This record gives sequence, C-alpha cells and structure tokens, in this order.
Amino acid sequence: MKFDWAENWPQFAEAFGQTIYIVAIAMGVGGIVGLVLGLALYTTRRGGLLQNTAVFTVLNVLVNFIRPIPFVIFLTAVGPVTIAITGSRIGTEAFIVPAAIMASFATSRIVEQNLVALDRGMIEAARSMGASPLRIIFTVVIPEALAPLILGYTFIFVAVVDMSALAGLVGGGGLGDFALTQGYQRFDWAVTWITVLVIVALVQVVQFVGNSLARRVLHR
Amino acid sequence: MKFDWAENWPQFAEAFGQTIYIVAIAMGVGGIVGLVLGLALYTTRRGGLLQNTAVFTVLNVLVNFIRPIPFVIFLTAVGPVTIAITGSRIGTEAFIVPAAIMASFATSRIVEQNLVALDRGMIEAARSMGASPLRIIFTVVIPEALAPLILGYTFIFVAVVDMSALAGLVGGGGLGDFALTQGYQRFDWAVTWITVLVIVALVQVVQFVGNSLARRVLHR
Amino acid sequence: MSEIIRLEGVHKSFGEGPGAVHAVEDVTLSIDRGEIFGVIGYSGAGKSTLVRLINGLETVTSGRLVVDGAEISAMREKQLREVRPEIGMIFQQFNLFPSKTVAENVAYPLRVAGWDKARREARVAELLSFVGLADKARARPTQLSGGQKQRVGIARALASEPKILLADEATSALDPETTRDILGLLRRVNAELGITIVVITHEMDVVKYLCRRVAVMERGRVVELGEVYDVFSRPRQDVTRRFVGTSLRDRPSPEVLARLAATHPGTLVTVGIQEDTGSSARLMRTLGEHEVDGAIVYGGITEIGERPFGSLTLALTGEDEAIRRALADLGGYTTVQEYPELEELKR
Amino acid sequence: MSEIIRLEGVHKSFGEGPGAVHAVEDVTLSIDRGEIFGVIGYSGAGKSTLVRLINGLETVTSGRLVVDGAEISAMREKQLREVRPEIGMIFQQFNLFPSKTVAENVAYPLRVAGWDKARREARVAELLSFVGLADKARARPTQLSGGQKQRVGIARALASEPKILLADEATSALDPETTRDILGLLRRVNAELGITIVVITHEMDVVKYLCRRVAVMERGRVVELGEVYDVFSRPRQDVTRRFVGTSLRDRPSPEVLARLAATHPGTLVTVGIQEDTGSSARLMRTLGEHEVDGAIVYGGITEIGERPFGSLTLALTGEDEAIRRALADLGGYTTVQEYPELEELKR
Amino acid sequence: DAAKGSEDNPVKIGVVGSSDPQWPVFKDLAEKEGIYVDIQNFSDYNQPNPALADGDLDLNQFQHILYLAQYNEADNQDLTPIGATAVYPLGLYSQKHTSVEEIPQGGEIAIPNDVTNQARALFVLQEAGLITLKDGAGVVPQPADIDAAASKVKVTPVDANQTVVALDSVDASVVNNDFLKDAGLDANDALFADSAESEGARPYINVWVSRAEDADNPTYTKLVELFHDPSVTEAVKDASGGTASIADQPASELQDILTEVQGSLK
Ligand SMILES: Nc1ncnc2c1ncn2[C@@H]1O[C@H](COP(=O)(O)OP(=O)(O)OP(=O)(O)O)[C@@H](O)[C@H]1O
Ligand SMILES: Nc1ncnc2c1ncn2[C@@H]1O[C@H](COP(=O)(O)OP(=O)(O)OP(=O)(O)O)[C@@H](O)[C@H]1O
Ligand SMILES: [Mg+2]
Ligand SMILES: [Mg+2]
Repeated sequence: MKFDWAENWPQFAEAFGQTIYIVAIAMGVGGIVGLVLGLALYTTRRGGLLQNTAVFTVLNVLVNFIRPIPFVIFLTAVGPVTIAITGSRIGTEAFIVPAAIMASFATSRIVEQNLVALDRGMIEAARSMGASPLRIIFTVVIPEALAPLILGYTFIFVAVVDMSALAGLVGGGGLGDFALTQGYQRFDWAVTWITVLVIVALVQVVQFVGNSLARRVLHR
Repeated sequence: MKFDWAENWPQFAEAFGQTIYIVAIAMGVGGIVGLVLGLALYTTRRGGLLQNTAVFTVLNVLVNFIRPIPFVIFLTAVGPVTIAITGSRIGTEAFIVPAAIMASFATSRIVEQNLVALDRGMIEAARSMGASPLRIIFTVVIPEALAPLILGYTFIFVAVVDMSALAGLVGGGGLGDFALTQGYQRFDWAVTWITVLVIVALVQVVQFVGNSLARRVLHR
Repeated sequence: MSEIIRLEGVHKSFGEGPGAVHAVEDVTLSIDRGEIFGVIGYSGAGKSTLVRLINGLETVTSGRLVVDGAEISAMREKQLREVRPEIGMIFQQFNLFPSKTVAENVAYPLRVAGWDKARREARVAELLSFVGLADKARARPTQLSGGQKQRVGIARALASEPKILLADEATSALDPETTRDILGLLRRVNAELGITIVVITHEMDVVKYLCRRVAVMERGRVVELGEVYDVFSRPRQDVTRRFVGTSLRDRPSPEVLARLAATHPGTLVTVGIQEDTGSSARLMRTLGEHEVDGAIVYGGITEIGERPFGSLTLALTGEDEAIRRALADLGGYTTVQEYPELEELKR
Repeated sequence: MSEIIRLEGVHKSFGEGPGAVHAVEDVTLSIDRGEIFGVIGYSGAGKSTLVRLINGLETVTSGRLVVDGAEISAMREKQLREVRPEIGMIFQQFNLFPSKTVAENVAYPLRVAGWDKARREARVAELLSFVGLADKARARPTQLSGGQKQRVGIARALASEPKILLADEATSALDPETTRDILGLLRRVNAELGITIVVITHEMDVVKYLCRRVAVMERGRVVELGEVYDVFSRPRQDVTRRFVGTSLRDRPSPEVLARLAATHPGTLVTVGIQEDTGSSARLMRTLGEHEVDGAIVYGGITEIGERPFGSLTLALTGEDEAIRRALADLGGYTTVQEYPELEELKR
Repeated sequence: DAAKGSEDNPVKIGVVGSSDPQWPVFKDLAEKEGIYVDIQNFSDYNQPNPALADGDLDLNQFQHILYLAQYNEADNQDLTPIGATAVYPLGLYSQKHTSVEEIPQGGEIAIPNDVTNQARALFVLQEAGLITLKDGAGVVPQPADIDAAASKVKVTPVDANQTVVALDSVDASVVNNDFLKDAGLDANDALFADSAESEGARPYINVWVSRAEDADNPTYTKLVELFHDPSVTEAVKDASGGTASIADQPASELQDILTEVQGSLK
C-alpha cells in the first residue's frame, strides 16, 4: 500500500502550496516584525543610538521568554490570539500566527547580532549631519549591514521552512507534514525523501539567491 | 490527578539534568564543529582567504540539505550513525547525536554570517606580515568578530534548548519533554508553565552572560 | 565681529578615576563669525576631541559651550539634531559610508536637509567636479585612493552649505597641488559665503595660508592663541617655536649648520625678517654701511597673512670689528642668532 | 649597489572592459638594496597600488616583479607568505587590529615571526617608547588620536626588523615635531640596519630629507625618476615642477607677486640658487659689481641631500641700464625669472 | 551476562506515556516477582517499533494490532503480539453541540493525525453518519478517501492533543480515549463512540509486542500475566475514565488477528 504518486499528485501539490503560503506569510510578517524588534534591541542597548536600559531589558527578557518555549506548547498558548485573528485554532492560517510570532523573535536576534559590530565612525558622520536615529537606521545602519542581514534572513528562511513541518500539528498541512504523515508515519521512505528533496531544493534556490545578493552587496 | 510535585520532584530533577546534559554536549560539539564548518564557508567563499569554489559549493549545498529536514525525519535517517556512536537509537545519548549534528549546521551559518562583513583592511595587514590563513582566522578574524559571535552562540544556545524538547521522540527525556508529557499532553497547564519557566530562566542566565561578554568585547 | 563659537572652561575626559584621559582641559576661547580659526598641536594634544565637542559628537565633561547662540553643552541629542545641519564636518578618518557610491555619500547631507532631487544632483555634480572626482561618482569608497576618500569627505561636509565647517586634518592625505586647490576652495567659501571654518592641521603652511587666528594645544590645554602673524613671528611657547621652525624650515638644524660652517667662510648668523622690525633691504643696507659682506646661505622669506616673514642665515665676511658692530646695529631692530659654538669649531 | 626590487613593465588594472581602472601602467624601475626610494604624485596616481604590488597584496595584471630574487608576480599566496615577513608595511589607512591593544598590535608580527615572549615584550616596549606611546600600551585603537594610530602602525611595521619597509604616507597624520622624530628613526634604521625603504609621500620635505631617488607618478605611469637633487633642481615634467614649487614655497604665486610689487620699489626678479650654478654669495657680488641694490623680498634656500637649493625673489633698485646688465650677467650662470607683466602694472 | 529480568539486565519496555498510573504499579509488582523492568518513554509513536526491532527494547506496549500490522507491513518486520491489554472506545466530543444531529452541514471535525487513529476516527465518523468513505478506502483510510460530495462535514487531522485543545474552534473532535481524564472530558458526554466489544473493534485491541523469536519467552509471558493483576487493570481503567475494557485474548488469537489485518493491508 505504498504511496501512489499518480493518484495523489494533487495532494502533494496542495502541500507544496501550503508550505509556500506558510513560509511566505510567516517570513513576511516575521521578517518585518523581527527587523523592528531587532532594531529596537540594537538601538536601545548600551551605547546605542537611543540607549534605553528599561526598554532593552524588557525586550531582551521577552524575546528570551518566547524563543525557548517548545513550539507545540507555544502554539497552544497563543491559541486565543490565533482565534482572534483567524477565527480558528486549526488550519493553515491558524498555524501561521504562532509561526510568524516565533519567526519574529528569532529574526530579532539575528538582526541585532548583525548590527552590533557595525563601525561607529559612519554613524557618527550621519549624526554630525543632523540625521535622526530613524533615518540613520534606514539609510546607514541597514544598508551598511546588508550583506550579513541577507545571510541572516536566509538563515531564518531555512528555520521557518523547518518550522513549517509542524503545521500538521493543527492541520495546517504543508510539505513537512506531508513527509511526516504520508512518508515517515507510514514508514514509506520513498515518499519521505522525495518530499524532503523538494523542500531542500526550495531552500537551495533561496540560499543561492541570498548568497548572490550578499556578494553583490559586499561589492567584491 | 494533577501532577504531584512533592512526590515527583526527582523526576523533574532528572529531566533538568537531562536537558543540561543534552544542551551541554550538543552545544559543545555543535559549537566547535559549527565553528569549523562556518569558518570553512567563510574562507572558501568568493574573495575569501582560501577561496575555493568547489569546497564552498559542496559545503553550502550540504548545509542547506540538512538544515530544512524535519527533525524527526532527520533523527530517523541518522539512526545508523547514532547506533554506531552510542550503541542505541534511543535514550538521551542517542538524541544528542542528531541534535549535535543539527546544531553544527545551524551554527555554521551563524558563524559565516558574522564573519562575512569583517573589515578587510586588518586581514590585509595580517597577510602582509606573512601570517598563514589559519593564524589569521584564529588571531584576527575570530577576535575581531567576537562580539557578534558571542551573540550568535547565545542564539544557537536558545535554539538547542528549544530542540532539546524533542528528546522525548527517542525517550531522551529532558525538561521540554517533561513539559510536554507531564504538562501539555495531560492538559496540566501548571506543570507546563512551571517547567517552561525553568527553561526560560536557564536561557535568561545564558543570554545575560552572552550580552555582558559581548559588551565587554566591544570595549564600550 | 560677532562671536559664533564660545568655549568657557571646557573639560573633556575619557574614562574615570586614575586611568582617565583628560583630552581637553579648561579651554576657554571664542571664535568669530566668518573667521578661519586654526588649531595646531602635537599628535594626541586634544585637537580632534575639541572640535568634536563643538558639534556635540562628544559631550562636554564640564564647562560651557555655545554655538551660534545655542548652548550645545546643555542640549540633548534631539535638540543637537537641529543645530548640526548648520555645522559641516570633515573627519580625520573620513568616515565615509562604504556601501554608498561617492555621489550618494555627497548627497547624503542634502537628503537629510531635504533638498529635492534636481537640486541635489546639480549640487553633487558641482562638488564632485570641484574636488576632481566627477569620474568616480559611481565608485564605492573601497575603490578609492586615500586622497580620493578625503576629497569625498570634503565635498560631503560642504554639500549643504553649512554656517560652520569643522575641518579635522582636511588635507592630510592630499598631494601639494590638490591641497592648494582645496585650500583655495575653503578660502573662497569663507570669503563668498561667510562660512566660519575651524581648521585642525599639522601643516603650518595651511595655517599660514588660511587662518587669521590660531590656537596651539598641548596636553589638552590651549597654551597659545592669537593672530597667526603674531604667533608665528613671536612664538612664546616652546611647542609653538618648534612648529614654526619646522614649518618655515628657515632656521637651520645643528647638522645643517655644521655643514654650512664647513663649506662657507665667515661668521654664520641667523637674522629675523619681519615686516615691522627688519626688512631684508634694511638688513643689507646695515651690512653695507659697515662694509661687511653677507652671503645668504640658508633661510627664507614667505608671507603670513599677506605680510612678509622669515629669517635668513648669512655668512658674514669682513673685519672682525666691523662684523661685531654690524651685528650690534642689527640687534637694535631685529632678532639676531649667533653661533659661538661654531666659531669654537673653526678655531 | 645590488638591486632588491625590480619591476618590469608592470600593469595593474581593477575591473575589466571599458570601466576598468588602470591604476599602474607599464612601470619599469629598480630599487637598490639599502636605498630610500621616494614615490610622489597626485592623489589617485597609483602610488599605493604600486607598493601593494611589491608585497603581493595586489596581484600584478601583467609584467614581472622581483623582490630580493623572488619572482613575486609568479608566486602563489602560500609562497608569498614566506617572503612577506621580510617586508614591513605601513598602511595609508593604518589597518590596526581594533580588538587588540596597542602593545598586542605591535607584538603581532613578532608572534608571526615566532619571537619568544621575553624578546617580544622587550621589543614592543622599545618601539612604543620610541614612537612616544609607552603610556598607551594597553589602550585600544579606538581610543587613540589619528596620529597615535599612525605611530602604532609605524611601530608594528618596524617590529620584526624587515629587510624592506613600504611606508605609505607614514607621517601624513603627524605634527611636524613627531614627523621629524619618525623620519629620524627611518633614516637611522636605514643607515644602521641597511633596511631598504620605499616611501610614498605627498610631503616634499619628507622626500628631501629622506630619499636618495624619487619617482614621480602620474595616471599610473612613472613620468620622472632620478636623484632627488636632480629631479628637484631640474624638474622636467609639469607635475614635478608644481610639486617642487609648492614644496619649496620659494617661488611667489601671482597674488603674492602683485602684493610685493605694490609694497616694494624696484624690479622684481626670481633667481635660482643651486650649488653648482649659482650661490647666493656670487649672486650678491654680481649685483654689487653693477651697483644694483637687491632686497630679498621672498624665497628661500634649503638643502636637498645636503646640497643647497632654492631661489630668491629680489627687488632690484638702481639704474635701469645697470639692472639690465646685472640680469644679463646673472643669466649667464643661473636661472632668472623676470616679471614684465608687473612692470606694465607699475607704469 | 546477567539473566534477562535481573536487576543488572532489566527488561526494557517501550511505552508512550510512562506517566500513566498503571506503570509504577506494574513495575513494583514485577519486582516483587523478581523481574526487573525499565520503562522507556517515547513521545512519538513511530520510534518504539523500530527500537524493538533493533533490539534496543525487549518489549513495547503502546499500540493496537492495526498499528502493529501497518508497521510490520511497511518496514517488513515480524514483531509479534504476545498479550492483550485493553480496548478503548473512540468517541466524538463537542463543546458546541449536544448531539450528532446538531452538527451542521459543512461543519469541521478535528481528528488525530497519526495513521491508525486517523483511520479509526474516519470509521467512527462514517458510523455516525457524518462522512462517507469512497469505495476501496481499505482498512487504513485517510482524509483523501472521503467522498466529499456525500459527506456532511469537513475533516481536519491534527496532533492528537490538539483535538482536545481545538474543541473551542471546531464543531466536534474525535478524541483519543487516553486523553479524556486529563482533558476533563467524560466518556458519557461523547456524542458518539464505537463499541469496544464489537467485531469491528478487534484490530484496535492494544497489545504487548515482542520480536518474533521472543514470543514464547517465559519472562515476557509472565509480565503479560502480571499486567492483568487487578491492581494494574484497575489503574488502567481508572486512567481511561472507566472506558477501557480490559482484553485478555491469548497470544495465538492476537497473532491470528494480526495476520488477518496485515493481509488486508497488502
Ligand atoms: N580596489 C579598487 N577598485 C577599483 N579602483 C581602485 C581600487 N583601488 C584603487 N583604485 C583606483 O586606482 C587608482 C590609484 O589608486 P591608488 O590608491 O594607488 O592611488 P594613490 O596614488 O595611492 O593616491 P593617494 O595619494 O590619494 O592615496 C585610483 O584612481 C583609485 O580610484
Ligand atoms: N574614546 C577615547 N577613549 C579614551 N581616550 C581617548 C579617546 N579619544 C581620544 N582619546 C585620547 O585623548 C587624547 C586626545 O585625542 P585627540 O584625538 O583629540 O588628539 P588629536 O590632537 O586630534 O591628535 P592627532 O593629531 O594625532 O589626531 C589622546 O591621548 C587620545 O588617546
Ligand atoms: Mg586628531
Ligand atoms: Mg594612496
């Protein structure tokens, strides 16, 4: 009773679509919210553009509070939020809510990390021209840290793809769930690895794009 | 039949010990192997100290191959390796093998990312003195990127703690599994959150240490 | 002339306790609107720190600092932001934005100041062609030579036509020709637009060419301050004397003197040339009166602030007595440096 | 004298196709063991690129480059590593290690060279006290002034006693006094240890003080090359003439001339002073013979390579005819520059 | 080597949910009889069978015959049931509705997403008249086998735990029996449940499993016997909220059922 590709092709295609959907939205939302959070961590940290110990401490603790919670527990805990947003705790959309939140927090650390060692001379130059902190962030800090940021986002992309395999927890589908339920749980290694290969291919494409962008941005 | 702390305290303590064990070894091994892999990615990339397109491509594809595989599938796939190393595919040690491998690959990307934007002037200075690539890596590249690297390792630490919650898959125990099986799966939210809080506290301590080290290293 | 920058008892320390570095100590000075003010001093004297206080990049540890009526030393970052667009700065380390092109670097302050695209582009083109980098508009800073980077920094600082320009070693990486062009530009913006310029430099020629007044710093303090001509012609501090000396290169070093004594007959003396005390014509006349022959063997006369200044080292030949009398006469109206140690050698 | 560095038809381009920058073009030159060789030229002329080729930091696009018998241009990175400890480099942008202390920065090449701890510490202490930074040994580069950074760079480059020193604008951030100390040090290591030094500089005084030979670069090419005295006293290229002029500051600019003409009676002329052609004593004698009075109003005489060199601008008064004859005589043995345009103005 | 079951070489038993109350009782009982056991807990159903097949475990006890059959078939193994434990009914629960009839057309039902519980849940829903399975759906149907046109509701497979959590956002959930007590659900509130005694429930008898060669190992047989001690079965029943019906079929009968089920999977 092995998997019948010919017959179940639409099921696979649907899972593929779900993964794209989950990853696109979780990355989109998580990427932006994570950027904001990461910038907040960077700017409020000691010696930052808007040094503010109170804000930094709260954010720092919050991010560390959320990140280590086992995902299925976190997903259950944010259920009420999910219901408020999507009307249900189950289904693809319902999975995206906790996934996007988790992605945001993870991204915030990646962003922070990539900005923290930025050369202060050019930030001083911008300050000396009277540029506001917000302007400095968007016109100096981000452009100057773009290469590592791109690689950081590529990292997060892979993490989100990996996380999307958990969508099955709430009936969210996706390729990861497909590999698990149609392959792994049925001990059908062909299905498992074919699906995993598709996921890997997706990741390779994005990494390739990320690498080329980073290289271009480094002007080598 | 809620959880009886007085009676089951040893069970909790054991889970705590398992988490520390898993995280310590997975971080230790993953941190070092990841550093080596990350340095390899950094040095062989175009414009790197040991630019080598073939090696870079192989490593790049390999890392991207492993990282997005859903963890439970990966764990099963590396089973033979696990058996070869620990003699069994189940138990705490058996979990550490795939966890350390995954941690290595994730760490490699974090390391790569934090080195890629390093100022080339000082690397040139070291080259001009006849320093070998290996020496440059250990005496210039790593020391100069230390602040973001420390934050990067703190990030990976949290990720490994998070991953350790999956130890239960192979009977590996740990706090995450404790929260899941004693709390979440029994709908006992008190146990769930108490356990999660202990995990969070652990993470906060490490993050605090990471932040202070990074700050000291930045000389502000 | 109205005052635009005033420092009153300004201190700046880095760190605390016994390991603290007192980079600027008790500096009180005032700079007039429209003047070009020079700051010189040894490496590490506190010059960069001083100007970085003026636009608030460093905060004053104690003392008062007022720029154009605004009390910088009492301002918070947010208020400083309103003052800063009026103060351009050329950084000693250039501090260019590495990921922006040359044109984007120069355009940056214009964006901050809200100039529209067309004006911005015109201004950038004008500045780049002035600093001779029109062909590098689309290059990145990493592709530039040291002097090219510095010129981008200069163009960027001047872009938004600030009221005050802080130039920290603005020509240190430039060849003499390019330096002359840049100094000419600075003089022009000062004359035409009335921009006040504070110039830190270790090149005395820059001071002589540009500045009206100069402050000499030593270990955080301003040890001498005045009109450039006065400071250069009558240096009171040791540090000033050394700087002026090396700069004019008009006073021979002991090695050079020894060589001159070996190759020239006669008595070597160095005589000061100054507008008000001794012109070279008067000098020659005095020698002629005493029938002493004076061959110029070293030294020079240049202008400082459009007034002649320098010294000449002469090899005097003639009657010993005549020479003695001639020197006495000279000593009556200018400085005369004799070298008895060389006479010893000759005997 | 044996040759230590030889370039044969060396080219270096950045980029390809029509947008390529040809930083060094067809340079052929040879530097002797133990000499101090200067490289001057406009900003962007290719000076830094040229010296970066010498230790293989940039790879030659075409041509041959041999250093101390080793063909650098044919070497792979691994082989270069064996040659490089013998070549110290002072970088134009300093390139210090920001996370290491000053002492650790200076000790780095010694670690690479495998010196033991005791020798390393002694050497670092010696170098730091020489460059005047003993008290900054434990500071980090970010806590240093521009000149202090440069001095750390100098100490680091000299640390392991290399055979060749590449000094790219090594004193550009230093005050005159410190510059003199550093130049003295370079001259000493050259004289005592026989280190070959290639000096890039835009300060002509540095060339005059240090170098035996100098190459003048313009747009990637070496346009003039020779003994410093010859190049300075008889510059053949326009660029050289300008550099020498600004450097000696002995020839008045048109503005200065106009002022001199206004304030001094008589005819202004500028007369060259050179060891072999015209000494100032001979000059004065000639004027005396024709009963012409010559007041020195501008100019200077210094030494290049221990030989006198310069020019004097004189205001000549006397009979028109006498002046004419005196000038004719002078023109017989030295260069005379007259200013007919000023005479026009006077009338 | 110490003999199997001695203190130095305990019998390793893989379970899913070692915190269930019967295990401490069972462990103590076995020790009194001189057999030492090591209860190894798994959080994932997929791991205990390969672990047993590899020899990492001696026995496991977490699955029903259908699950075992499916594993044997897929992984080409011959793990063997050596004793029965219990049969649990599988029920449909709701916070919104009080009867099956109330569930609206197009309603959403959450079911467990592990292969066999999912299949059984689909049978439950078919029995309750909420869905219709396509012809040839087989013994282990999945949601793709639902004839949507002929069905009243939409089915969403989720993590077994989430069937309980999601009660607040679906019309009803098929909830595994072992969650009832912890989740505070009462088996009597089920809108619908399959019957443990029925013939159709035979593939769902939970079993003790060993490797084929150990099927007659007396130590293991003894353990199976001990499991049916009243102190243990009480704990089992208690944990299931009284819904478990203890099963005691002999090993040979269980092996027959396995062969039958496995045959139908081919
Ligand atoms: N990496 C690079 N990519 C592209 N062009 C470069 C690069 N490095 C240098 N150039 C160009 O090569 C030319 C020579 O540069 P170089 O640094 O050698 O000049 P330089 O003579 O040292 O000038 P300066 O006195 O200003 O330091 C310049 O036009 C510069 O823009
Ligand atoms: N951030 C800092 N932390 C500690 N000390 C500092 C810092 N910045 C400057 N200093 C010290 O303050 C003193 C003055 O430095 P400053 O940069 O003002 O000197 P400067 O006069 O500009 O010298 P230069 O001509 O070499 O540029 C120096 O001794 C320097 O080491
Ligand atoms: Mg300075
Ligand atoms: Mg250069």
